[in-house]
Amino acid sequence: MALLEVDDLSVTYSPRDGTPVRAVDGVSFEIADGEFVGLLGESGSGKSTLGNAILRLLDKPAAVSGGSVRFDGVAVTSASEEEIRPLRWAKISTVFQSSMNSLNPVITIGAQFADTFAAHGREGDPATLLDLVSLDADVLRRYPHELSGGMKQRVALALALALEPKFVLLDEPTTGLDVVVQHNILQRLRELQSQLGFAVLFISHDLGTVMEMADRVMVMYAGELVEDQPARAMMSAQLHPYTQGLLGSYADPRATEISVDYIPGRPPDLSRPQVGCRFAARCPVAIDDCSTQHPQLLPAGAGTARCLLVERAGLVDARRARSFVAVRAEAPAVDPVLTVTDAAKEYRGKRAVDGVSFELRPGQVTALVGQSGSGKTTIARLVTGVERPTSGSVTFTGGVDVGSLRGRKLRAYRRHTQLVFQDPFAALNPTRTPAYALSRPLQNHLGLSKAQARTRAGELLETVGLHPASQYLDKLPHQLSGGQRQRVVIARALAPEPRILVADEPISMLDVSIRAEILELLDNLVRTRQLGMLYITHDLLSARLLADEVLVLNEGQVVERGRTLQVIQNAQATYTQELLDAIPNPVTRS
Amino acid sequence: MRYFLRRAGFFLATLWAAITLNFLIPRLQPGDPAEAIVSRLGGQSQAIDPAQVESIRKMLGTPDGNLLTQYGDYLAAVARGDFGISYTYFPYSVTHMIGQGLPWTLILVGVTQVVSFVAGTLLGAWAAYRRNSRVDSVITLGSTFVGTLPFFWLALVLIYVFAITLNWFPTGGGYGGGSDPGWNWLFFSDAFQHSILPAVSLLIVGPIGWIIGMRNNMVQTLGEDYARLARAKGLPRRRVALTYGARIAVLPNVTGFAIALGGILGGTVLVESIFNYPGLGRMMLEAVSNRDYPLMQALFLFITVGVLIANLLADLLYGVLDPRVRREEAG
Amino acid sequence: MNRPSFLRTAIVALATTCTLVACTGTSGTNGSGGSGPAAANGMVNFLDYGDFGGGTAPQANYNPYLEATRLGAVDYVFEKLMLYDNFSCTPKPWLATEYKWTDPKTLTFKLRDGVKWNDGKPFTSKDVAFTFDLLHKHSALDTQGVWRYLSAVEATDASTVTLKFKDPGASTFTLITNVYIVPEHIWSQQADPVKFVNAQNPVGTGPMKVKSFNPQQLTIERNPDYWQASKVQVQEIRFHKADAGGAVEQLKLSRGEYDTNAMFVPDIKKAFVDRDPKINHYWYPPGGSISVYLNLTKAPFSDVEFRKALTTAFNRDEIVTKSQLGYVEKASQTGLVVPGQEKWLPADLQDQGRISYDAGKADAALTAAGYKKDAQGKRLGKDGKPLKFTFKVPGSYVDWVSAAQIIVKDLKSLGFDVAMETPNPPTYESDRAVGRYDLLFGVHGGSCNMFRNFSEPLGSDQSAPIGQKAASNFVRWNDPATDKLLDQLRLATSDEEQKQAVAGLTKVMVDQVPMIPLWYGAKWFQYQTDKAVGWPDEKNPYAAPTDNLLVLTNLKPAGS
Amino acid sequence: MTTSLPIQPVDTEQAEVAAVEAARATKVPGWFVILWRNRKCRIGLVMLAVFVFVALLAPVLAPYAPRDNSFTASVGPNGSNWLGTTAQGEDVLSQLVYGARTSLLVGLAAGTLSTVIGLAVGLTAGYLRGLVDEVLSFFINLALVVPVLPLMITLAAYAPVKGLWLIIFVISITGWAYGARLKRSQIITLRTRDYITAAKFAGDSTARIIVREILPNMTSLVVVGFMGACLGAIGGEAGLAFLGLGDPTTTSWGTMLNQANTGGAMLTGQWAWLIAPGVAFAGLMTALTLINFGVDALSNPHLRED
Repeated sequence: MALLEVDDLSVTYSPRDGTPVRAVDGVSFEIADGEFVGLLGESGSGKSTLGNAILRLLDKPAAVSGGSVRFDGVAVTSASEEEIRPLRWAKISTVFQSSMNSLNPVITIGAQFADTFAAHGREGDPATLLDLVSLDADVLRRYPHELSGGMKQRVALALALALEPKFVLLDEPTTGLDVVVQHNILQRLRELQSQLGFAVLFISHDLGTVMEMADRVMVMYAGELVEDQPARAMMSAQLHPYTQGLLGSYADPRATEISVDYIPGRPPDLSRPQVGCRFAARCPVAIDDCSTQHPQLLPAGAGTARCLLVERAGLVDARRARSFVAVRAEAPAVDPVLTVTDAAKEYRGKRAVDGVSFELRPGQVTALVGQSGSGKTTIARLVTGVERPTSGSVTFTGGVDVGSLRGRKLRAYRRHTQLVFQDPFAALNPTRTPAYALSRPLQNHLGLSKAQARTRAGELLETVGLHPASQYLDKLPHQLSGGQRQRVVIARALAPEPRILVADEPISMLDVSIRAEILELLDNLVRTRQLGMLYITHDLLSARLLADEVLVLNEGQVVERGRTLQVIQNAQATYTQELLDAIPNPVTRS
Repeated sequence: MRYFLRRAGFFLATLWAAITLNFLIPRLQPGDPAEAIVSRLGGQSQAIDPAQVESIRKMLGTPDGNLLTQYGDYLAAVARGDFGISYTYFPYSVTHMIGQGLPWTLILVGVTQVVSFVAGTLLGAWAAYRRNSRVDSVITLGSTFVGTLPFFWLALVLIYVFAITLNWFPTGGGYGGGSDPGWNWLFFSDAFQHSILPAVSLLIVGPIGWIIGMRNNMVQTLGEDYARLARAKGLPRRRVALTYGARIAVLPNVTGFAIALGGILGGTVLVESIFNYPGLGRMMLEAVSNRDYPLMQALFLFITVGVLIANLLADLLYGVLDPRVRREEAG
Repeated sequence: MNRPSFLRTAIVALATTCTLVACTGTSGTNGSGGSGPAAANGMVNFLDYGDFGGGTAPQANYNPYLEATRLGAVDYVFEKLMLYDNFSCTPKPWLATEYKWTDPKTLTFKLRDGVKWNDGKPFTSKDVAFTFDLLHKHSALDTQGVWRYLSAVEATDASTVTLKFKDPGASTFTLITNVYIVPEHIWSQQADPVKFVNAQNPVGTGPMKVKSFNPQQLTIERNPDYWQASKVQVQEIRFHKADAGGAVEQLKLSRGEYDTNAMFVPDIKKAFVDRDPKINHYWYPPGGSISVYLNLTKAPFSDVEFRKALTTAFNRDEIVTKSQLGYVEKASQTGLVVPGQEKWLPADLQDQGRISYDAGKADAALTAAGYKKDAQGKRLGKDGKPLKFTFKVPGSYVDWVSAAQIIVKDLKSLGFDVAMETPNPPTYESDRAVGRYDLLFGVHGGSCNMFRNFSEPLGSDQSAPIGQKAASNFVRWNDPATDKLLDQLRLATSDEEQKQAVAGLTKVMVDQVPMIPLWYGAKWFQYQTDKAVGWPDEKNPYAAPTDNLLVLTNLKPAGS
Repeated sequence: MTTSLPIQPVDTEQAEVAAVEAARATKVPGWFVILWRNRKCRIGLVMLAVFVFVALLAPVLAPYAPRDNSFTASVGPNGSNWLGTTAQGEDVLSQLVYGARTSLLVGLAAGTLSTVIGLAVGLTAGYLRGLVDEVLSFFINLALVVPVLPLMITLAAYAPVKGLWLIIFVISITGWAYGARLKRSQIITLRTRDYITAAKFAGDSTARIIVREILPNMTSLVVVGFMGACLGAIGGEAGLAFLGLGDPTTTSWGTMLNQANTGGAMLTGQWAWLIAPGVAFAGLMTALTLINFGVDALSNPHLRED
């Protein structure tokens, strides 16, 4: 008997005034004692719902609509709350996705340990537990808001281990943390797991991390498990085309020539009845049967897979179906469109940016790489004229001192400097259509009439790959997928025909499977339209893919700069090294 | 530190604004208090006797100097705690009169509001704890309906039913004429009996706001990750509801209480005037209608300062209850 | 805890309280027991009176000169030299047994023998002289303004007081006699008599003494040493705090919790009399005249023909029955309160000067005076423009508002474009005083002092230019002939002279219409006859209801 | 300085989206469609519609003019005066019907006025920040701590004219602060949104940004604020009128209660005169509160029924 047995589990959301959505559909799997299992899926794939069902934490309107969960012999789905309670935390604990909010804000960390022990009539030493996650015992006296995000997450982890559970469910435990911190915590987790021997279900959208951490990986797509294999086996041979696509989005940035895959399209709408393979619409190798026959999860390779082609042929190869190949020829020496010279910016006596110099050249991408707080965003504000440098200068082509621009001149300058934002959900006004969003810069900066602007907006949408444009012009943002929204954002940035594009983490909020697609689009636009682009990221891989030149920033200072490949292959600064190490790399892991 | 300086600054600025407003109101008014007193004495149907007006004008005295000197004098007097002599109760001082009304209001309002707050918060917490159950709907819908009843009308109906028709309780007043105010049992039981109807009318409507507020807050906190985690931790449901739901959800209610105090004190004007309750609210209404400026000014100031102090206390209490002492303005 | 059970518990708890402590509501102080215990000494044991003044939170204050804040007991504790029956306006000897004008400027009072202050000390002429001197020194206490006319007051001997006047003083007699006399041996000790509240056992000559006080109840008891103690057959009077009328007070009245009260009661017959017609009674004698004041400085109101035409334009009967609930009488155009003051009326006056409603007559008179109607029925001024004006009425005086609505309706039917404005009372009073109005209500007359009755609304010295505050001549009647008549009245030394002057003034009122009296304000008065009888009423109007001592000395136990 | 208010800026964008979407399908305002879908809210809307209907058609529905005092005074319910008459001989039912006009007018006018003031102050303070914000916030906080009813009483008692518009004015200038505060905090969260930055980069003016980008995302807050202000205004009018500070020439439920109280309704046992205005008032308030439930749920997803 396995520790955790999930059998044909379905979870349905039935909102009072809406169509029910089957978020988890007939999922079955087992986890054995001490096993470290990864659960991989994009947003909306049902992975967190599955986690909540296992923990029996589903809240209305979600409810288990079929199947069962057994943990350590207890039928979790049908037992009463009182029967479950002894199980909770003593045997099955969890770390939630958002560490920011999973600790009670009004009682001390110590008290949160204490009530955990008290609830189960146990005693324990919280200090030792904190020590496990490399935290000082004085944290116990502190309140959650006094801790950093990383510390909170460590506390949450220590808390999860407090009663020496047999099983820990980790739901995106490090999302939102800085890469280096993320990396450290996961390392620690892995060590603890092998040391203490608890079983783990690790839920994540980040395939790299999952592959690196887990013994076995399950892949979820549109509410179903589509593949379940030991990590090692999966690494060498992914069964499902979806998994192949996901894995393809990773590469070693140190390679001289790299390419990453993407999977165009978006997951199906689960509020409608599903026929055939749910991935068929996005599958590069789908055959006719795929859209009519619903595949079963059948043994294949070293595990199981849900694919007709695998079923029939044993293996498919969907890799490199769609990929973005970064070929960085030596960039031509052209005059810079913007020059930043020894710029510094102070806030309340603290230097956010210190002595930074770089140029933006037409048709080329300059990447700023660093963690949050490294000063990347401040530099973006200097470049866009939102802030004026404390010392040094930002000069636009023709000798315009960007820092001194105000009013109409600043507006005129902004025509040439446009932004692509990080969060495509926040970057578009939820009440305004793409047609409106795009027509504003066209009317303001280019002086087009309303009708002209609309035509032009359509052309721009086509340019960013939203085809046919008429389908998108009058939609509201929430009717678009994340990738589509980001395309609209890019189209809006292109509208006034700028010289400079500042892209602040434009792909970090997108699903892994489509990131490369957006990168490819940006790459194309920069080269064909001869834009000077400032690409801001924490992710060296994407910088490697897109940028000609890279500046690594740490605490406001440039610690390393140069041609992208050179910097990456030949990292000198320890900080760059750390960033490189933090990249989960399932491909190169041996 | 900065936070406290800001609070103190706001306190002083508001105080100053209230005092200045107080100073200006009577001076912007038409009419003469002496005439108002005489016409009130005689009623609307009696000719005003100019001689009487003159003598009362002399009795009340007129302020000296120009507006600025008067303002200075006023500020100085307020600083000394000298609010002058009431027109309505000449020659008794305003301070004396406030001393007369204060205990009544303090006890009636204090007790009913604390009870309302506690009861409302408990009921709201209960409704949230049993969300979407029958208890929840009874509490929410019931309080919605009761909350819409005009409070003064409710008081009238109470008088009509319990005092007039059933004759169970006195129709109004703070105590009967037969008992002498003092530390004796007869007086207390008499005063208690007189306070029942006003208290009930305050208690019927009083908890509503807290019920709704608490329920909504707690529904929200119970949906937060920390509450879910507490459930996952296997904490008993009640404990989750208390420490992780109610404990946090009650915080906005605490400050809400302080904010609401201004409105509550205002509401006592209504209840006290309906029940002829000898408190500050009725005195306020009387001072306003009699153009008893010294008394009115002092009461207005008194109530404002009371609300300000309550706010200050609530802030301090909030600091104790909520460790997330917000360092900067949260908006 | 759920609501229903909470409520139930509360009600049970309350009900219990009710049985433990006698419920005030039920323990009505009246019941039927009035005559029972009273019979012992042949007196009324106690009477329950209404409010005793002093605001909603009354404080002990028996300084008779602080009219705004003193408590109702002072009227029973302190006495005056003469008491006026304010209904028929006849003086009755009181602390003084007789008075004499030795010359037009000298008045002597012969004081009653054997009067004692209620602390046992004798009452002498020195107390009277002291009292007048006190008012002289502290003008804030001189509520009658007697020192406008007096030049000196002396105690000529132990029982005689002589008052000297600046001018012939007959017209001020009501003021002089209206001064409360206070004991020198108490009041001379006071550093500041203006702030003297006299809270502990106030010493006076009156029939009652203060027994106990709390803000809810003021009790006064019979003074056995009173100089006419035999006439006081009420052992105790209990005043009960009542706040500005209100439904609850009306209810208490209708339940018989008051032996007498003075308040407005809507539908008095149904609410009070019908509950027990044998013992429940009311009498609302008329007070001052409530008139339409016209701004005489403006056309067309400055035109006497216009004003005369308007006298028949208002439906006074409708006002009396509708807005005044039939409690009042319509007023005489003379400015006198009839029938109480009918002895002052000139003989040739029709219906004592009461004018009937006759819209047709008003219409004809207006047209005749040059105010024609145009084709649309709009009344035009002499300049041919439509007449348009406002009628102001204090918004919170509900009955006045309702009367104003009738007036506006009547005026509109005559073709005037009239709009009603409802400012608040202080604004109203201020607008009236400075002359910022077209039409509005004013109150005048009603006192026993004929000089006041006419000089205040009509004397040119009481007027002021528009924009400045007039003392009481708000219509701004400025007529030398009137002033002469007023002077004549002021300086008159004989009744006959006074009557002549008043007759002249009533003629001014009737012929020149400086204002248009509509109705007499009522003096509210309700009483019960189960415990005591002898209250003044329509059949026996021996005093106005407000003449407290006259009423008290007339009360006898019921059934005696 | 604003630490103490229990106001959490709720992200209403989600609601706005639903509203915009709903509007596109039906050509009625989106927020209305959303409200209509909520059951409680629908009941409230229907009730409100009844009151509006009665108010609009008052001259048709009322048997007599509200101030027609040609009836026997102070009688209980009977065949010709269904709810009896007042002490002045007016028909209670007719007054009740006309009273709906006053209450709705006050609610609408004072609600609108205080919403507008609150919106103007809140938006200015929140969008401009800095010194302007400090000053405006001070006034907001001041207006919040000043005891409202005493202030209203003072203002209403001492204003040179009496009348409905005075009451509306008094209620508005004493009741805008809470809404202003909510709006201020909402705009503070909205103004840093990326799409606002994008609008700036698209060359839009500040005014246009506030009106076209920010306001549409605040409609539900504005509607909530408006409903709250209406509730407060109607209650305030009734309270003031009850205290006798209203305009006795206008017929409102508050003045009816005041006149019933002073006119001896309890004394003569005219329960209908006393009860009817209160019940009508409670009905209107219930309608508005039910609608508010829907609006609240609209802007606070946690409160949605599920």
